[in-house]
Amino acid sequence: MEEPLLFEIGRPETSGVDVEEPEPFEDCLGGLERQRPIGLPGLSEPETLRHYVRLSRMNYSIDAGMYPLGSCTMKHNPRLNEKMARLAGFADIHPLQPQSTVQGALEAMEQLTHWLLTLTNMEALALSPKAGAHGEICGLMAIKSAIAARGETATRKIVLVPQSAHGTNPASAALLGFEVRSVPAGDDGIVHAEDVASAVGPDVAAIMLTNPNTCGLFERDIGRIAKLVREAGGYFYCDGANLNAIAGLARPGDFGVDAMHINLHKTFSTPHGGGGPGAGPVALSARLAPFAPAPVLIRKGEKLELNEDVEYGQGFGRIAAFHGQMGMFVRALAYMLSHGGDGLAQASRDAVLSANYVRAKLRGLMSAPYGDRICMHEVLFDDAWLSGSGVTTLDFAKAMIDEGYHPMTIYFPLVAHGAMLIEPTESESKASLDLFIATLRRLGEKALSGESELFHAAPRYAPRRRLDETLAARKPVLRWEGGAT
Amino acid sequence: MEEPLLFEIGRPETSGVDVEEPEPFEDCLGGLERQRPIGLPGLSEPETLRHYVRLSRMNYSIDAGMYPLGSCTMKHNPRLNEKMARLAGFADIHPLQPQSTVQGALEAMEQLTHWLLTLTNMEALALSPKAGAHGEICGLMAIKSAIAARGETATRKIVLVPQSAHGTNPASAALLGFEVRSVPAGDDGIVHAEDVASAVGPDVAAIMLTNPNTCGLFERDIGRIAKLVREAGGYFYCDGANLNAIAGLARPGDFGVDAMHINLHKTFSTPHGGGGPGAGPVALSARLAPFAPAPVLIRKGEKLELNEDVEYGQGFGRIAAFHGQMGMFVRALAYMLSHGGDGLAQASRDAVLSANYVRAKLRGLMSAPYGDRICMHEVLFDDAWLSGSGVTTLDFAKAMIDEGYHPMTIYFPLVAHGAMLIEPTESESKASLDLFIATLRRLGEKALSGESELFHAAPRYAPRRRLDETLAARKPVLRWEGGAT
Amino acid sequence: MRYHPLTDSDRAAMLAAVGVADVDELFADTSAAPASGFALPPGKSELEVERHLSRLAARNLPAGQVPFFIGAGAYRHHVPASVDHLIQRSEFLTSYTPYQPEISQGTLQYLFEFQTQVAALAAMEVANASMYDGSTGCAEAMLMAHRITKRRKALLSGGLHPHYAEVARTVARLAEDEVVSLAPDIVAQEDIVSRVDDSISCVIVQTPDFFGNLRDLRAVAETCHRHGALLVAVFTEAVSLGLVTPPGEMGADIVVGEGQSIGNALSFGGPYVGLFATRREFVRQMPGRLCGETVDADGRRGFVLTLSTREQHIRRDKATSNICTNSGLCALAFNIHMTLLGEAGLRRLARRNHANAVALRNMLREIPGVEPLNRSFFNEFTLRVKGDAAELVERLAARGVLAGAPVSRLIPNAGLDDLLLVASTEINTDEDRAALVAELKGAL
Amino acid sequence: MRYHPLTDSDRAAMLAAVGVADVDELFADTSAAPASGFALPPGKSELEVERHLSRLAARNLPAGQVPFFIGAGAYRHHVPASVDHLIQRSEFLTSYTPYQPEISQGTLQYLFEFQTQVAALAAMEVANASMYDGSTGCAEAMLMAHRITKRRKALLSGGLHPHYAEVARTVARLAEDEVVSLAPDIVAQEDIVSRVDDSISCVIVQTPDFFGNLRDLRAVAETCHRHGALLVAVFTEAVSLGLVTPPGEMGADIVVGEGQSIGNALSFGGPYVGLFATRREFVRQMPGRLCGETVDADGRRGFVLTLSTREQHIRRDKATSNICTNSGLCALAFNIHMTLLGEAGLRRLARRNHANAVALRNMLREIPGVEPLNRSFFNEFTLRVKGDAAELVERLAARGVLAGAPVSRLIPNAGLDDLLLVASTEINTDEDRAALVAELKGAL
Repeated sequence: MEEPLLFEIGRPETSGVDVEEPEPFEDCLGGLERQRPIGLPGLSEPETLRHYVRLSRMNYSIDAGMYPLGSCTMKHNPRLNEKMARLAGFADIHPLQPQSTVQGALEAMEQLTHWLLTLTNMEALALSPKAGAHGEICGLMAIKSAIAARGETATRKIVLVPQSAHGTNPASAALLGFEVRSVPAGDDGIVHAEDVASAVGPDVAAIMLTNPNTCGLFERDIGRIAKLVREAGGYFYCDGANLNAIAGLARPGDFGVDAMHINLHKTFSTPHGGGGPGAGPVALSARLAPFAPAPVLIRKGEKLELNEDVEYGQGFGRIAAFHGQMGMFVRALAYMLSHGGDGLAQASRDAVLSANYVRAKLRGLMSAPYGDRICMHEVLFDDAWLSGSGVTTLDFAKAMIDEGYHPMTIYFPLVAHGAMLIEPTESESKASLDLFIATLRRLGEKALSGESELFHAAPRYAPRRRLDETLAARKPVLRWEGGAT
Repeated sequence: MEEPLLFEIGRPETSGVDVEEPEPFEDCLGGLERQRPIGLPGLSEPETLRHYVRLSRMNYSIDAGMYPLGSCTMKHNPRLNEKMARLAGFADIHPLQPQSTVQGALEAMEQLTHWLLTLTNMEALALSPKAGAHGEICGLMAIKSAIAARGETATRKIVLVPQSAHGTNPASAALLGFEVRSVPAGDDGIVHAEDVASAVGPDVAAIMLTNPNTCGLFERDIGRIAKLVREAGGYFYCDGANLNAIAGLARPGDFGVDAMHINLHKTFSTPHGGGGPGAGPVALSARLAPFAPAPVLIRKGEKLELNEDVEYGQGFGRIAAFHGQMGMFVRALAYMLSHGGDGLAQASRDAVLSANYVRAKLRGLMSAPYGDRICMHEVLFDDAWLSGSGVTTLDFAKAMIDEGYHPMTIYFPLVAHGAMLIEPTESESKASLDLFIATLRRLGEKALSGESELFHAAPRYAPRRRLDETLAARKPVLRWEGGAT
Repeated sequence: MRYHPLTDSDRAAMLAAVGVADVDELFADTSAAPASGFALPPGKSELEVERHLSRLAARNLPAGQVPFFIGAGAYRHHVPASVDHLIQRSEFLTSYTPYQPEISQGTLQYLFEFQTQVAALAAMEVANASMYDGSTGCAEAMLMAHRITKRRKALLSGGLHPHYAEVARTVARLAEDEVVSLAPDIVAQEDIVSRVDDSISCVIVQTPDFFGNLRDLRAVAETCHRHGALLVAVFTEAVSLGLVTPPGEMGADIVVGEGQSIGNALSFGGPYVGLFATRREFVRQMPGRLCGETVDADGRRGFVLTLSTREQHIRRDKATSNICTNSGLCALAFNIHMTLLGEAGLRRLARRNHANAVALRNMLREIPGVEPLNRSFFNEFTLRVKGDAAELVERLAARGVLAGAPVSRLIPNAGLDDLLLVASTEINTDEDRAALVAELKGAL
Repeated sequence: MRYHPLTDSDRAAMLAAVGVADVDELFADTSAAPASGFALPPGKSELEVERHLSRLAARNLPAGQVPFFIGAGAYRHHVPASVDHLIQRSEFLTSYTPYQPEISQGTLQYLFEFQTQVAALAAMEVANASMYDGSTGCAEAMLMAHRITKRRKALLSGGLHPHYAEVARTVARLAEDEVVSLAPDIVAQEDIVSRVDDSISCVIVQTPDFFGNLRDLRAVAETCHRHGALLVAVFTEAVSLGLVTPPGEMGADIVVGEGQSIGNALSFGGPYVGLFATRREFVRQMPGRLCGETVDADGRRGFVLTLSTREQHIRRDKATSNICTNSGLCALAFNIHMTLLGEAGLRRLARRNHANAVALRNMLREIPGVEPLNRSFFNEFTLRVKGDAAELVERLAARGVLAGAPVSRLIPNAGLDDLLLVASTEINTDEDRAALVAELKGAL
């Protein structure tokens, strides 16, 4: 499968858009007219369609196959959501229209807020974060603002982060000038209250925990940990990446969470889109609610008002232009309305059941770092079972491609050696799970029976064979340079 | 690439649609309630998406590659047309709503009519035919009605059809009880007035000609032929399948045509959709206009009226429920508005230029039944050049699949031995044409250099290898029978 | 022009390769009138076309904007968003008829699934890959019966959709065949049985019929078979088959119907999709495309168009019909929507339709001046109203309710001006019903 | 539930395989509150969800329904239908971040094309694979300048979009960096040059600026470079780059902007797509994803995400930023629309925008009580109006015209209540302009 770059097939004079050339007129450019060629070849419409349709066919997608990516949660993306987000009343309104002309949009935001706060049992929702990592920053900013309000900016500098955390957690903390202090997990894969107790103190601003954690285990001590941190004057940031395991069944607010971002795509099915756009609204506890960023949605009787003033109350300011990812809000709301409370609970149950089913069926073949214990929505294996086979986790992953699967998440979390993290989600049928399990068993047996060559050569049936990532990084070619290659 | 039948993966209790079960109520079925299982397994929505996305990936399409199907005209299908046809004001109106509530729809029909009559220089348009072949029937019905009105039903029984005609022509004539009399073509591939002169007579109801004809040649004698037939009291039916070669440049009405169906997908880009739906409105001359079928669109000042009475005027009745393929009309109208008169002419010119370019570039390799002469929108080759190579037209076509192309039309028209009919359309770029030409030359040289095995084994890189059509016809399996294969 | 990839320099290079100086030389044979002879406007940008057509669309009243109760052969159901998404996949939308099966298995497999679904719905042995619509399918069924029985006289029930009857009559008249049409049969009381004799090729009966009545076809089937005639059973509302006894269980020989109501929009009457099923013994007399199972050179299951020796491109004037188009994309929409529904969903949907219609009938019969006539129905029934039904419908439209189809629009000049057909599907809410009742009271 | 494939019998079989009697046993660790604790409504059918959300949507006034002149950082352009069609292809819509490049070449190649297009537009050497939006990209550019210069004080022009300035200030305050903001600069008269010294990490200037003025950045670039500071150039209207001198030709070190106006809908403010370009020498300090060219094991060209050692999943707390999402699908929409436009189309589109804005300005300046302030502009300019601009806009909205953005909505309490930003793109017709003029006259 080959498709040239558009720069190799386009012509500067070709356009797939008809725009009428204006009549001559006196310009108002103040002498700042662009003079040199831009370097943007165009394609006619039929060529454009073909170019992108052909490119698309080089992609794997949920719609075409299972995507067992642990912690990334690739679930079904209903097309109803796409249709709703495209209603002119949502897609064709400007963020700065008079608020009297967008009351329905504000009401949709209010309803989304109601659902998310009910599911989390928390106090306030910051709508503007553009993605999960942006939500983390937002939550930590609220925490930092609360600490500043208490006059403890200079003394509370530490953020506790477990070793199994996603890299965004320490990165976000560092960005705000916090120091990261690592907290170990026990042999059972979870953080123990005792270890937190010995790490916590008056210098601790917050703890960042993911729950269920990235090993697919529920942090059983979460209530005690929250208490420890709060009693020490710190805040509890919960990474909501794995909310999809417990949505409708357990409420983070009940565990003492102060701030949690919610990746709408993981729990509420907004499409991943090859890497975005995301949306990461942040739920805040009563302790942090006053520090929510601008804008703030306020109901005044029949009327909804978006207060955009960065000086409003104790709000910590603005973290993005306008009011958040409206298009994603509509999709997530459509998903929640479709499920209802019970449906969301059922989705969580099915996700967890499916992960445990995969775990039970792969038992005896693959090795697990924390033994054979009940998992939540994802199941973690390591590469101990492959030792001596000459097959690495990467090799195994690439061989899955030749079987028609996207690999599971590999080498994450870092706490498991050669990690393989499988999340089937609630969107797979039992037949699909059984085929996946059978395929993994068959591949696994091949790996153990010495057929390592097959794995080293994989993938062979993909649009590309293994790509040289070292070359790409050593001599970065980041744009088309006119025929160079 | 494998995808099970839905019957192999579905379950009778599964549904991808949520419908609320009604409260108990007293039914009005008069005892005619369905008792036995229907046999319709269902899939959840995620399974459904995956099933059909995977099926789709086994299909070739214009969007993914060139489709050089002579006489089938696979051209670019603009997405604007799809969007317009889906406007609620067109897609969500009922054919029997009060006419006062659908004036915009009637106006769209009126505009379509105006464009088609201007392009053909004819008198009236019958909108209801559902496809080209249906339009043929409609046109012949108008002719038969006109003959009946003259009291010549019993004596005018013959329809003249050239040997190169598409099979629908004789089939349509036969359906209405006409006898088909074949007219030969000359060595130059076209029908000569002299041959028509010797076939025409008082027993002839009509001649059916395709122009440009299915050999890709313009019937030069068309004016004289029309005159001969008309003077003998017959009618001239012109198959509009190839209108796309001359739209905007020449008007069939000027050649003396009495009736012509217009395949909207061939000239006006409505999508082929894997075999329909089509639309085949019929343009009628002043001689036939009074016999147009119901319904008839009538403007009364500001108001448009659809007269649905089958007894209206001399109209010959009704040929389909309701008023025609509205969804296709909107698409075709969007295409015409986008092009304008000049744009349509340019499309015709580009289509003809592209076909002649392919012809010129394949000259010397492939043989042409009527010599190397200028063609219209498609170019006809035969298999004389392959004789002795052990490669048939079918083999050659299948080998094109392995090169990433849909084959050209093969074994049609029947007048050329092992015919290969190539129609590039105006939608291909020069680079695309050049690649196609180079591929055909390379394949052709392989065929001539004795690599016949490659051709016999083709296709090898398609979702299936050659399929056993004889088996399918000998023991027809036309539905899933529960695990039988 | 945004759709044309060739640039002027491309064109010049190509003309040179062809060996002509000007593109007009290629058109020498046509003696073409100059393009300036066409009084047509210049091309428009996409934005302008959108504006133009949106203005036209805005002059229509979409069904979804008002309480809506029109049926009479086309039904408004809710179609899941995924159906329209999937049929717009490039690989479905822009592919050709699957004559090259190796690269058309997507289309062929869905046609095979469609055939199986249609046959199951109708409770028949085989179905084809779809017809243009129900009305043309009905006429083709008549012609097929002529071929099988070698007789040329069809008997049409007075409960057949008037358009279907008109199409059959038109085709028969011009093909010089004969048709006997029974009078409009409002409450399914006609005596068909006594009209059947050995000259009849087929009887064509609809259930639910045009007036909404459900019909037990067993007696007429038995009579037909005794006289060597075929029973052609017609339906215009495919959803009904989720709840009512299918024609195949009542002895029908050919079952033909409109498939629009599953997967397809109203679209002012088209494109729709005709469903066509019959007994296996008649398959070689069946019109339209057929998809069949076979194996490829490696022995893998695959699908092909088959029995094409019936078709015009092989048989020419000896073909079973002149049809060379099916309603592929509409058939796909039907196939996908039916797959989403599944047996359980279809049955629930059908019950919901019937429940809504019964609830509506019960409300309407309380209104003075309105008399429901049906003893049985699925989701549509006939009312006798005070005054002219067509005028009533116009008045109600002005009040923002699309109340139904006046029978006189389809059967004019027959003294049926006081009859109104009212349909109710799952789309109707309590508010819709209340609005119809209120406005009807006000308008009568 | 229509999205759940598991049936109850599937669930039972799976529980048995897992070895637990009830699914609740799997949740033992959570001590979960029972589901009944959630006061949330039951699920809705697709039809019901459509009705619910359509009702909300109907309470908004879509831009396309009225004469529309709002910009101020988000612009309404016509997006070809094929753009939205293509981004909805399953393979683009439902694919993951391309960490497995062998089966993600579609995404990777379009990102590479996108990077090339953005770099060309900005006239810079390299661009990344997109940011969340322009405003967050702007803050990231400031942080990047801090890393490069090892200074922590940014100087913001008074012509920078107020939201962008607020985001930068918020980030800086909480990261304990410093920001100096110049006063609102309505007609581009501020003296930036004299404010630059050796403590400044970067100067952030927008052109066309928030008030619509075009700015020549050469002097400020030269000054920045003399003091070891970087020039960050911002734009919020990408279409302008088809007509005006690009920042890269005026000495900018980082160019960041909003890409919404090419390919993307207004969507009430999001999702949008941030464009981010810089010099090659700074690439390892650049935030966000990067796609690079390489070869596969067979030597064929292919693309991968590269330089990820900058990123959080490798570097954790040493990462260049915490970003792990780009705006993939919006970047694709930008990429496709830009491909359709091509150089010729983009230039024509930009000229058309400028022509429409000039025509509008010329009409507006004839109205008493309205004073256009700009000496230069692209498709947006500032008016001084009689009275309060926000109230005027409300009055005009009530008259069916969305007339622009009042400056006070973005810069409150600054005595700028009489300023109105008016934008005009290719969507505006003569009728739109006439309506604005007429209603403005009436409302003043």
